[in-house]
Amino acid sequence: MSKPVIATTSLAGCFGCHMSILDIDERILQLFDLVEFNKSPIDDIKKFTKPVDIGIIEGGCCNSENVEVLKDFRKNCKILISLGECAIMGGLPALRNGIPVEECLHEAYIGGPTVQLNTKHILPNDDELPMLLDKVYPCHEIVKIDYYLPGCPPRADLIWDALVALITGDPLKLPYELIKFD
Amino acid sequence: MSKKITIEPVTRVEGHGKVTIHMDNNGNVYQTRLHIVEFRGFERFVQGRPYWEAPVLVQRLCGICPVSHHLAAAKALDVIVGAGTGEGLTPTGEKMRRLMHYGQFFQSHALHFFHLSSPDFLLVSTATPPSET
Amino acid sequence: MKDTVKQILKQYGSDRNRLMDILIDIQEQLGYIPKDAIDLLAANLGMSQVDVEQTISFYHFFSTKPRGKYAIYLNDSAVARMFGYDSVKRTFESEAGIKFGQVSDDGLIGLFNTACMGMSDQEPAAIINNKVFTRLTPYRVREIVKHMREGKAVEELMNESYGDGKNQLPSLRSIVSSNVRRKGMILGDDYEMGTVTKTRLTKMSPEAVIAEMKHSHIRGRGGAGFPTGLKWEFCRRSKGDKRYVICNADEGEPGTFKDRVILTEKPELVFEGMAVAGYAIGSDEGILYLRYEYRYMKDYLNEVLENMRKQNLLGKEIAGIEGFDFDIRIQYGAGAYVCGEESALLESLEGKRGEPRDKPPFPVEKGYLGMPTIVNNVETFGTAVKIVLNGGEWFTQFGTEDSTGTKILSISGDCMFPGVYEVDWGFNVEDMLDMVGAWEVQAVQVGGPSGTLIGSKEFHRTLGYSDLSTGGSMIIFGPQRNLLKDVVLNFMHFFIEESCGSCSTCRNMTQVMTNKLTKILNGKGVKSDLDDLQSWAKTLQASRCGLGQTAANPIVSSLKNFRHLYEALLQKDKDFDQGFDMEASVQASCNYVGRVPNFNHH
Amino acid sequence: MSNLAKFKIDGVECMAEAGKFIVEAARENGIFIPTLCNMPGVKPQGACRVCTVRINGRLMTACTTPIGDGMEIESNKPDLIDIRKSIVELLFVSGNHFCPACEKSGDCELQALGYLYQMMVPRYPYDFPLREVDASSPYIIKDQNRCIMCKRCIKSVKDEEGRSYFAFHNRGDKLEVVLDKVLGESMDKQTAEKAMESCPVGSILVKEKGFAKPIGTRKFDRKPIGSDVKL
Repeated sequence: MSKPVIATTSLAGCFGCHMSILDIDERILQLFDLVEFNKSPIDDIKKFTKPVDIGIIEGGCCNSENVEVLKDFRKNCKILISLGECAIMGGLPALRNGIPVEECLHEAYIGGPTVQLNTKHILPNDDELPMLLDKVYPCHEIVKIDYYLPGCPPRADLIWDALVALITGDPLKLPYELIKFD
Repeated sequence: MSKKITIEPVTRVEGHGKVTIHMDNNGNVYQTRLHIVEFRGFERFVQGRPYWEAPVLVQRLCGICPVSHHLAAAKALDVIVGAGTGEGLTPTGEKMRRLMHYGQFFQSHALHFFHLSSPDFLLVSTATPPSET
Repeated sequence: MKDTVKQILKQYGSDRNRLMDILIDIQEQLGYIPKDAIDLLAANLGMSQVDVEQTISFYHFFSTKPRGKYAIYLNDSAVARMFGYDSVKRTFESEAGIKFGQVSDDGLIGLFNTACMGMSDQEPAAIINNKVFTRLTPYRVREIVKHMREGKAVEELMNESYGDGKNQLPSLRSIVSSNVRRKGMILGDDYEMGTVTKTRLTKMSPEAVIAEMKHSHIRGRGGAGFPTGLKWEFCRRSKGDKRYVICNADEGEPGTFKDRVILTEKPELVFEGMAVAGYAIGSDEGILYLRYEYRYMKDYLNEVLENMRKQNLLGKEIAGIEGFDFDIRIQYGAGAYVCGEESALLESLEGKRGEPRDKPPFPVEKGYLGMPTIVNNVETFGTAVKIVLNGGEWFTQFGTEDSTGTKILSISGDCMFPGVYEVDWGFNVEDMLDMVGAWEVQAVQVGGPSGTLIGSKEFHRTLGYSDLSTGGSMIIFGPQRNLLKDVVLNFMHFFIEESCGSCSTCRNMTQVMTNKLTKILNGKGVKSDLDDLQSWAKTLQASRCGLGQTAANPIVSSLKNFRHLYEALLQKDKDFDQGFDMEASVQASCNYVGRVPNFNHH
Repeated sequence: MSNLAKFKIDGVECMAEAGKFIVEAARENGIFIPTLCNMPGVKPQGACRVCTVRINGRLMTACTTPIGDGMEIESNKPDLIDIRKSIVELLFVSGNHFCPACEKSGDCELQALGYLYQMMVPRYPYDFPLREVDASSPYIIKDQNRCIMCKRCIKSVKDEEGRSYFAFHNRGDKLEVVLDKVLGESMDKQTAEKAMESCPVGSILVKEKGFAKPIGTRKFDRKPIGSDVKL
């Protein structure tokens, strides 16, 4: 039976969850025996080259590109996992929710105390740029998500136990210390 | 009509990135762009939070260099609470900060070498063929 | 301002239990409750300022900002919206030049919405400076605002003739119609005030009175339906050096206005019923808790009480009965539906926020000021007089075995003759629709928003505590009504607005379920949404009071009886949609940077 | 000898002084019933509803219901556990509970119940309300984003004349807990500590003391809430 295919992406996350995936340290070699990586920032595959079994999403959706990548993952992956607080509840970026997005742009490019250089008040405006959403959306409010691994970042052992259980079908017994929201 | 090549996401690095190469009709590159476009609005939504929460908030600017942002915020707090006049910061405190920062360098370099670039050097066969990149 | 507040404080003996009366007087004399008044109250009542503001900010009619020389409260209930609320609202806004929720710059006019004010049979209705205006039309509104600009007093704005029945009395002078369409033992004219007091109480012991009440099997008419005789008996047996008789005239359930009519046409019957209860449980103090929307009855009701005192039916040694003293005062609410719940009412009576209490203890053990207290509905007290007059046995011949006696219904909505009908319990819905002239009926809301929405397949059912229970509200909806948008959504917003917020379930779940309902109504619904609504509603059963426990009824009962209306709105091709709208979401940031949204850029 | 009441919780025979509230009576018999708004020494509020149990088919809050002889109480039933989990999820989505940046994390009772019920994600959409952070008092911060309106601070933090430092404001979903400006500005250090102690979540924080306890040493880092309740 061919190895299950895994893909990962980081949307509006800080890449800390991917760092936590890599914190499984030497077990990454075991992981390469169990699974085959497809589209992911930690290898060179940039587009889905085959149907993927497990898609791991870090980060919520803060701009339009995040939404498109997330929908692309939903289309290509059988199972989607929300990894970390940002994917599950918007995380730290969601602290801007409720604040009009114009105020965030204004503070960063025009009104901020360290923005004297931007005399011509230039704002990021190019068709290639992703468009900022009105607020940060958790992934499961945009596409159907199958599993959730909380934490900021989720502990490496939690990711490891969950992945192995998912791949091998063994029952998942998560020790109390591993499920954390911080 | 100009032609464009998009490399997305930029891989084998820690963090997000996209490259677009813009060419004119006969294939000459007239502009190349590196896109790091993660605008979050920290400058605005940090306002109104208790100041001692700043280090814990801003360390989540980046998952690879959280310590750097944490220390930057800590130094800003030094000024606020008056510990920032050099001798105000105890030697141990200063050494703790350096140790934390070295820890991050060490972790980041090890990670980049062993996880991200070693496949090219050690397991050449498994490195993905250029056609798929 | 300071001396006004000081004078009011003195009038109520700086007693923090009378904070409601104190705040009402300040609001009426100054038009609002200024910050300095709050400071003064806090200092004199031994409370912190936020503690005073805690009560002020709970009630709809209290305001810490001026609400205009003419404060206009327009009823935005489901029934009002069926009979022209929108055009009346637009006219008010265009004439006054402001939006609802605002006060005009010159301070002349303030426009505010308010929940059902007990005028469902003559909508659209509004309260202006405590005077009620019914059957409003855009033309009438233009007249009213014109006269306001001419500085006319509120009474002069009423150029219609007074309403029917007792509404024409000089002390009432109200244009409200009583619309009594069908009389029975309560609304009938065959009773002469004082008969029971003089000829029955003088000969019966308190225990005998309670025995008759128990023998009649009468149950509370307010909606909860607790056996009244038992309640009185428990209260009589509870230890306490003082006992209280409270008449619940909060009548906040939308579509209910029968208490308004009973208090207008038969107030002496209600007050005598309170005296009977006082005699039965051994109490010398009765309080009528009247909703502030009925403030226009103040002078009239005081006059009735004064008259009863003169005839020795209230006050000392009533009807010569040795040791039987009993008097009644009126305590006004200030706009909070939840205060219809008996323990929330007691909290409000003690000058606090209307937050229901945990039970036990029940009010019959520890009620007003911690003393044994009975809280009964207006209609229940009226009925008690007839039971004591003719005996419990006589009473059981009316109605059914488990729902004895008659019930006064307030029927409104799409029917020829909205109004108040006194019928025997056991009356079925079909006959009721025939009685009020309602043909082609799509649905009937029985018991207001906390009741159930039934369709034609259920019209055979009968009114009674074991079948269709109601406090009196029956709203009829014709085929042209959009049940989900005009009725269910309106009722859910009512619960969001009226929840006291002190328990986690009702404070949050009403909003969460309403958001889901709105998503479905906007065409973003999927099948799983209906299952979610069904399962989420269960959490509300853990709420502390009836409001929370029934807050999901509009959705749950319409899902049960009108599921096809929901299914017609669901998206056929999707099984997942949380309502995310990309175009709408990027609009704000694109506008700010001056960019036209584009979605196919890579 | 006060009269003892015999009762059952999920079929387990228990005994306690009649009239004692079920939560305390259960605790004395080694049975944990979760609470959030209950606080020793303060009249129970019945505000959070997390301690909901079933007695003769009726849902009641265990913190406000006194023990009666022969009472049959259901507590650990699937539907009751789901109601408690549902309430915890409701509280999470209707506030701004970003645990990673909150100094109460690890000691927070709401978070601890999230761990106990393995709440990986709430079933309700996030509301993300924007609420006020009041720093007007010299010694405390009142962060309304994290407030669960449990009334513990309202009921327990009083000045010497019995006046409340905290109080509700508005009603329904606009309900807030606010700090009195006058009393807040004259609040002393002990009252500030008492206020923070009374708050089960991270809504009342003593100023300039943030993140004192390192991760791993906090109350619920190693053991779930209620694990201290045993015979």
